[in-house]
Amino acid sequence: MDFSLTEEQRAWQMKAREFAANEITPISLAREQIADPKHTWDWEIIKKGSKQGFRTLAVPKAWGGHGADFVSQALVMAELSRADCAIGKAFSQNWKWSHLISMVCSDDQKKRFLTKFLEDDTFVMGKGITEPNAGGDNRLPPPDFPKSGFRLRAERKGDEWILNGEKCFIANGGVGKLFFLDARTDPNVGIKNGTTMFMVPADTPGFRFGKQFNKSGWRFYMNAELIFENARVPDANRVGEVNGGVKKGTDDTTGGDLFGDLELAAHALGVCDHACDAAMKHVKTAMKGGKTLANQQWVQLKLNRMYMLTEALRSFVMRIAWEHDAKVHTQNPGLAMNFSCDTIQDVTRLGLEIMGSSNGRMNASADKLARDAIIWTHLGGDSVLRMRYARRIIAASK
Amino acid sequence: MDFSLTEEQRAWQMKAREFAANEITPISLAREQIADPKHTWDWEIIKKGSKQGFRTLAVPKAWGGHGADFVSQALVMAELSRADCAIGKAFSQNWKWSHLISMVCSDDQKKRFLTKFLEDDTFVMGKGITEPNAGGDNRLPPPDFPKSGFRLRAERKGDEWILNGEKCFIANGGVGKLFFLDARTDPNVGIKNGTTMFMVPADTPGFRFGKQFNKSGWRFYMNAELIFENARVPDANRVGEVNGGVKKGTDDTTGGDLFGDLELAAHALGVCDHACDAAMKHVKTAMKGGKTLANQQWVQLKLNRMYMLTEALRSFVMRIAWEHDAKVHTQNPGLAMNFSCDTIQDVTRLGLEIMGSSNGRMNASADKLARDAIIWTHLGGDSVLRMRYARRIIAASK
Amino acid sequence: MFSFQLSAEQQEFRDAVKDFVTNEVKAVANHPDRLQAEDPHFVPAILEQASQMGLRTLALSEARGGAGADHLTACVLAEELAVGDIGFAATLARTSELGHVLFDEAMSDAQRAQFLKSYVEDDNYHLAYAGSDIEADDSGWNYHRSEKSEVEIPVVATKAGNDLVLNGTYAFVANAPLAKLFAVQVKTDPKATGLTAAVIVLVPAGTAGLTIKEPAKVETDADGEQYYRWFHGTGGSVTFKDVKVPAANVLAGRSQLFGAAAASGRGSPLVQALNIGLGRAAYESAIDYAKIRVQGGLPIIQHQAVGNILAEIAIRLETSRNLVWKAAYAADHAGEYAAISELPLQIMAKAYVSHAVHEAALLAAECFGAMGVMKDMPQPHYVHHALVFVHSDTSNSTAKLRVAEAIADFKRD
Amino acid sequence: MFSFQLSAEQQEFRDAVKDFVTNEVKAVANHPDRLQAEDPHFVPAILEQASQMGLRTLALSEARGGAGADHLTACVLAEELAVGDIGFAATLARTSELGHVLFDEAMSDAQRAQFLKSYVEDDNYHLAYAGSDIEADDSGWNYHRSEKSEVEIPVVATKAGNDLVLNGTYAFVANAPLAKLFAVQVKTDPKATGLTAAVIVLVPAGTAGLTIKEPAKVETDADGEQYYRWFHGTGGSVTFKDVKVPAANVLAGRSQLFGAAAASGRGSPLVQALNIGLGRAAYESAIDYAKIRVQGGLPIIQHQAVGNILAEIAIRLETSRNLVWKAAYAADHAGEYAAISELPLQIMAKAYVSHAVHEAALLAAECFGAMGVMKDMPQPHYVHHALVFVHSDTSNSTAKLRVAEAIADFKRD
Repeated sequence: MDFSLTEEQRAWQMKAREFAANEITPISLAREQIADPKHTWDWEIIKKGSKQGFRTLAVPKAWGGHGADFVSQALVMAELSRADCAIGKAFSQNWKWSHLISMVCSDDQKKRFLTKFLEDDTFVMGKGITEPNAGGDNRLPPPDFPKSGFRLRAERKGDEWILNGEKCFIANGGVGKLFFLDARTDPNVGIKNGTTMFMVPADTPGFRFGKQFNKSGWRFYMNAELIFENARVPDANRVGEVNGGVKKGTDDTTGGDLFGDLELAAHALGVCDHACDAAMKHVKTAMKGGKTLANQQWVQLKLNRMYMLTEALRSFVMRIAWEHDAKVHTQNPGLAMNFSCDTIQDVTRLGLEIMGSSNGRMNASADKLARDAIIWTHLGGDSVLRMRYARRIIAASK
Repeated sequence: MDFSLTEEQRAWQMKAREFAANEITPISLAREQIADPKHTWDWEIIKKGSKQGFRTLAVPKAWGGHGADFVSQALVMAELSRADCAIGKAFSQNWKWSHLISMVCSDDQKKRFLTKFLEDDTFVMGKGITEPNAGGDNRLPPPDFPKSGFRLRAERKGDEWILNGEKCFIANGGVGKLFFLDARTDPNVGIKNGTTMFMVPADTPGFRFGKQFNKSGWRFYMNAELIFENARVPDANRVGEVNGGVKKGTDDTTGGDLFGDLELAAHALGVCDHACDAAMKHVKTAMKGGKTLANQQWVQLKLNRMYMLTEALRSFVMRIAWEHDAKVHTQNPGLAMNFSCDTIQDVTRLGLEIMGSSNGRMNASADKLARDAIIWTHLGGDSVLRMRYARRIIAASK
Repeated sequence: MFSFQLSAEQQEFRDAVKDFVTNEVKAVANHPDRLQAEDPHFVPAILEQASQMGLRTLALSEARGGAGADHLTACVLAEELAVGDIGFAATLARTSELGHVLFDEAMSDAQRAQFLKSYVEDDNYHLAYAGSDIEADDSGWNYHRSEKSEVEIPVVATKAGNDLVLNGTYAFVANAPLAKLFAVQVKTDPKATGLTAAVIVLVPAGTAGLTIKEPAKVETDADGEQYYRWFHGTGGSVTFKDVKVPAANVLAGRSQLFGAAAASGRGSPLVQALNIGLGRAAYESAIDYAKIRVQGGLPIIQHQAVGNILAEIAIRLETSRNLVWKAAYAADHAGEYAAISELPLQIMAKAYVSHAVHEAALLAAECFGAMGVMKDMPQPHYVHHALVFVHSDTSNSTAKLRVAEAIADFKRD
Repeated sequence: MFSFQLSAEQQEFRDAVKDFVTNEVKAVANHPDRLQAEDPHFVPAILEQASQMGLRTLALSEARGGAGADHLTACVLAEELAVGDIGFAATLARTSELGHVLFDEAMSDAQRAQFLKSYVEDDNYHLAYAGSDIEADDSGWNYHRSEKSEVEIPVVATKAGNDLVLNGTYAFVANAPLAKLFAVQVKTDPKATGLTAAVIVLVPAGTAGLTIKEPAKVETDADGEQYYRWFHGTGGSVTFKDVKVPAANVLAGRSQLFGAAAASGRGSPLVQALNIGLGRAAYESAIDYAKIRVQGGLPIIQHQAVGNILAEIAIRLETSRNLVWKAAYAADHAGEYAAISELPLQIMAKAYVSHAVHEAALLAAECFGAMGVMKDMPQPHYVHHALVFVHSDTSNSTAKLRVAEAIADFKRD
């Protein structure tokens, strides 16, 4: 049992903390206040962060990346998100697909895509799974209705695959240069057995971005529809086997799903830290009833709860980061993600409560954190995800 | 960052797990069903556990004990409490005072008391602080009322101290052979500056046990009044300086208070594990609406929450155990204790919900766990304790 | 015309009960010996006094010698009684409720002629129902599916001339040790399932072959698991060994006693009214203690942390009572139910109140520190009894699913 | 006599408003452009229609040309209006509430003669109050201590012959951009503190020197922190630069407009009635969506997980409404308050309802998955507006402490 950090882990943490304070914090509120969802994104901060290594953090050293371990990744996510979780997420979203490329792609694919990815500070990636009529069914495929789930169709034609259909709510949609797409290559069976994954560059003929979604939180972070109208994807961009796209069982070896758990939990930790920082600053200066808020018992009780939950989450996050590095496979990452959802809601709400009631105004940062937090309720803690982990735990119990 | 256990830690864990399953579980419900609170205690299990080392776990190797580190201690507490937390607490209560002796007592005192403690399988210890009119005031001394707090009086007479007064709700009261007592040696100042600590063997003239409390939970674990009527304690049993008994500030170096935080959190973890085990067993066999409970969505959601909170608590407990071993001083142990209080309430309540409604009957174990859990609300999570840690965090923040 | 004011008569009756509880019941209920022993029984003297105040026959129509209280009045008074002692109040409520259903609704004139006089005149005459209140006790569990689970009736009645001969056992029947008359749900065909062949028959206490046994502290099941019996007031197993009763004791046209209203979730929320009384007992004791307990140089009620707890409890009790009163009022005006609510208020009250009062009892206990878990004090008993309410009737979770079915307009076939 | 039934007249009015909301308001409120822009304003046409239904002058006495609605009726209708749109409903509620207080209670005959006709006849005549409703806005914060914080009045009025000359700024006044008449709390002595030297003066919109400014999206304070302005409906800063009004426009004998009832926590819970309407909008949209959204081969309303959410919301709204109606009824019958409740129901409603509706809005949004955070849908707006209610008036935490003071019988000097 050892909670201390290695020098390398500590170095990444410090580097991220500095970047967050000096570069992200100053622009965070300004970006979120832009009304048009197409214009909240800022390529300058992406480029700056990319030069510091935050875009390519997870690419293995063998392929020219930083090869940071999961503990370092968790630390960096928490630090970036302590300044702005939507900006932090714009960086870490790329790590997920770096993991995927390095774990399951062919050397040819690695060469073609990782090289470009490493060279270009504006190369960001995303993955499309959700569709207008398929969200929960992708996460917890219903055994009684085997054909439900996403419908994006890929049909082979010579050396190419022809894609038709639509994905929605796709991260980095609108700015990404490469997308991973889950498509049905056998529409007669369920998604578990009839899916193939493809790498689709943004300039693929027949592929375009649709609506840019206007989110209430995470406003920096792009989210759009992806539309495929006879989009032509070379077979060389197929990932893994035909109809082998969605891994069976609980051991997701793509790095995608598992990391997604850690990712949401670590970003939530950063948000909670941010909320604690802001609340602490406020209670030490704001006066009510002739004393600082820090001297009000009810404020102390709420502050205790904010710090208590945040430290519980930090403990859980660091443990699952270690589990990833140690290749320990449990349901803990999923549970930690669910926990991060509950925690981020509570902590940001308590932040609002402590900072509220100043003459009908709300601290802009506390307001933003609460809106950012709500994203977790469907990404990290909806009932489908909770039932999924419960079922796995039930199945694994003797 | 490393969550793996050393061989020694793992060995203690396994030994405790075996003892819990083979010795504690079979007697747990039987002991708790004894109506008379004087008779729930069982010397046999204490002796058996003592021979395994569970009573003397924390005595340093230099003094002939096992010298187990805090991580091992946390593991053993969780394992014992997974079978019965009141029995587990009866063992770990002694570790607290072993820490105290080994850290602050003189060599003469160590020789006299540790030797007896190691030799005698029925030698258990406790500490008296609380009095009928002094609970919260001891924990969070009010600055405006400096003289509040416990009133037990010790006056020097030659080589002896004469103690008069009463302590109540004292753990191991009625069975303990040695008690540590906080007494006022200067009644004209507050408890921070006017307190001296004494070691008082049970056979001290003028010292007797009063009422044995009849608790709704933790029924195995003894709790009584301690009454002092001109009790004579030799000055050689004084611990530390006169009027130096309650340490100033947050760095409690006695091992008492700090360990108490870890202790409650680790025992709560065992209770939560117990509740999860019982609920899992139940949902896999009990049928409702034509299917097992495990197939009911609402049951899955509750089960997810039980496991999620339990794993969050485990992460937090193991982290603070490591912090103790690494001598890192933060408010995390206090926060973990508060968190364990909330968690144990939620998890045991969810256990009741899952196991409830079987024709007006309640699984005896689920019922016991919920009653045991309520103890935490004043020991680990009352508002005084929560405000104490909040104030320390506020004071420490820049 | 909307009004939140009880009638003068209701207020007077409530005040009288409040005085009785304060002056008579509490001293007996909170006697140290009783608290230590956790004896669920109540001394007969207090039950007799309550009977003399009209509380045992509260719901029986005035024409038949009762007080003719409607559901709302019964709920208002049940809360007051439960402030004194939950078991005592539950016993009275059970007898009163059964008194109305049996004597005003279910019995024939001949049956009434046989039993009514004793019921009205004997202050120690209590009633018990051995049977299942609701057929579809698994509704909720069968959320949005039409499968119904069927009641299993454990007592078989066979004909022998003009008599019925009863054999079998009900594992637990509320009020059984005190009851002088039992209404027993039996099946006349041993092979019948559900309510087919179910009838209800009146069996006076003392009938040969009828045995009442108070529950063991611990029951061990076939799976080796131990169980505690959870109930309020008094109760026990009722065993029929060749019990002979006249066939004339069958309640005509009844296969169950409370079925319809309870199944629809639109019946009286009497049980939750009792529960609010329990919550009030916890609340009032916490206020009293917080005013006298001094820490930090001030009575703890002056600490924000304690004030906040008391406000949290007050809000829970207030919202609970409003819901129960509304449900009771709606049950009293079943014909206009739709104008009052679209949802099953009784079942909503179960889901909300039992949760709220359990939280209230825990919060109240917290004000007492370590004292809150010691059996010297009623606090741990309040917490236990509140938990029993969470798990009586139907579980809170399945109650919510029954509400959800109503929201979705789902009708079980 | 206790009754949970609204009068036929109340029910009819409610049904008419419900139809109006369904047929007219919702299409405008949930228009995609409006949702994306998060524009808090509402198109005048709908306000005019509402006025023609009598909703703008709802609380004004019948004798003076209004509908003479009592607090309960106002709450019932405010809920229905808020189902359509919260800002729209808040605007109407504010004007109606002020209409009653100003024209029925505060004005002299001469003042009424000057302003009443326009108020009653002009469908676009709205009212605003620039002032502090409650003097002791820090009660709760000063739990169990007698120190009062004093209102700071930012506008000074100096005498000039028969006129008053007003100077100063109110940073935010609800309804200001729409108001044709302002009631303004001013102090006649620049050095006065609290309510000493406070008077209320009527200022018609358009008076020279009066400037209304809509709030900036972001305000930056001296400490460099940024703030968002949180409100429902419309509002803005009101600046007086040498504004001259006749001294005859002073409301005789008034230093504040709502003081007493609000300070005691026993006034009308109108704000929370609006909030329940917001919760209903979220709830009804979630039910509609859950019936059509298919996952796992079934409409999601048939999943226990979703059914449970809907039941949780239904219970919160039910308990909230009961509390608000009771508080409104008690405010309507202030003379008999003690028989209805010992506690400040308005402040309890604030503490309970704002929390319950916020939870309800979050739960409802959860049913929509990712759609629940997209501004294509009203869900994120519901969540935001619910949060505004949590933090409007007084904070929930201090509200609870005010309840606790009532529980402890603490009286502030």
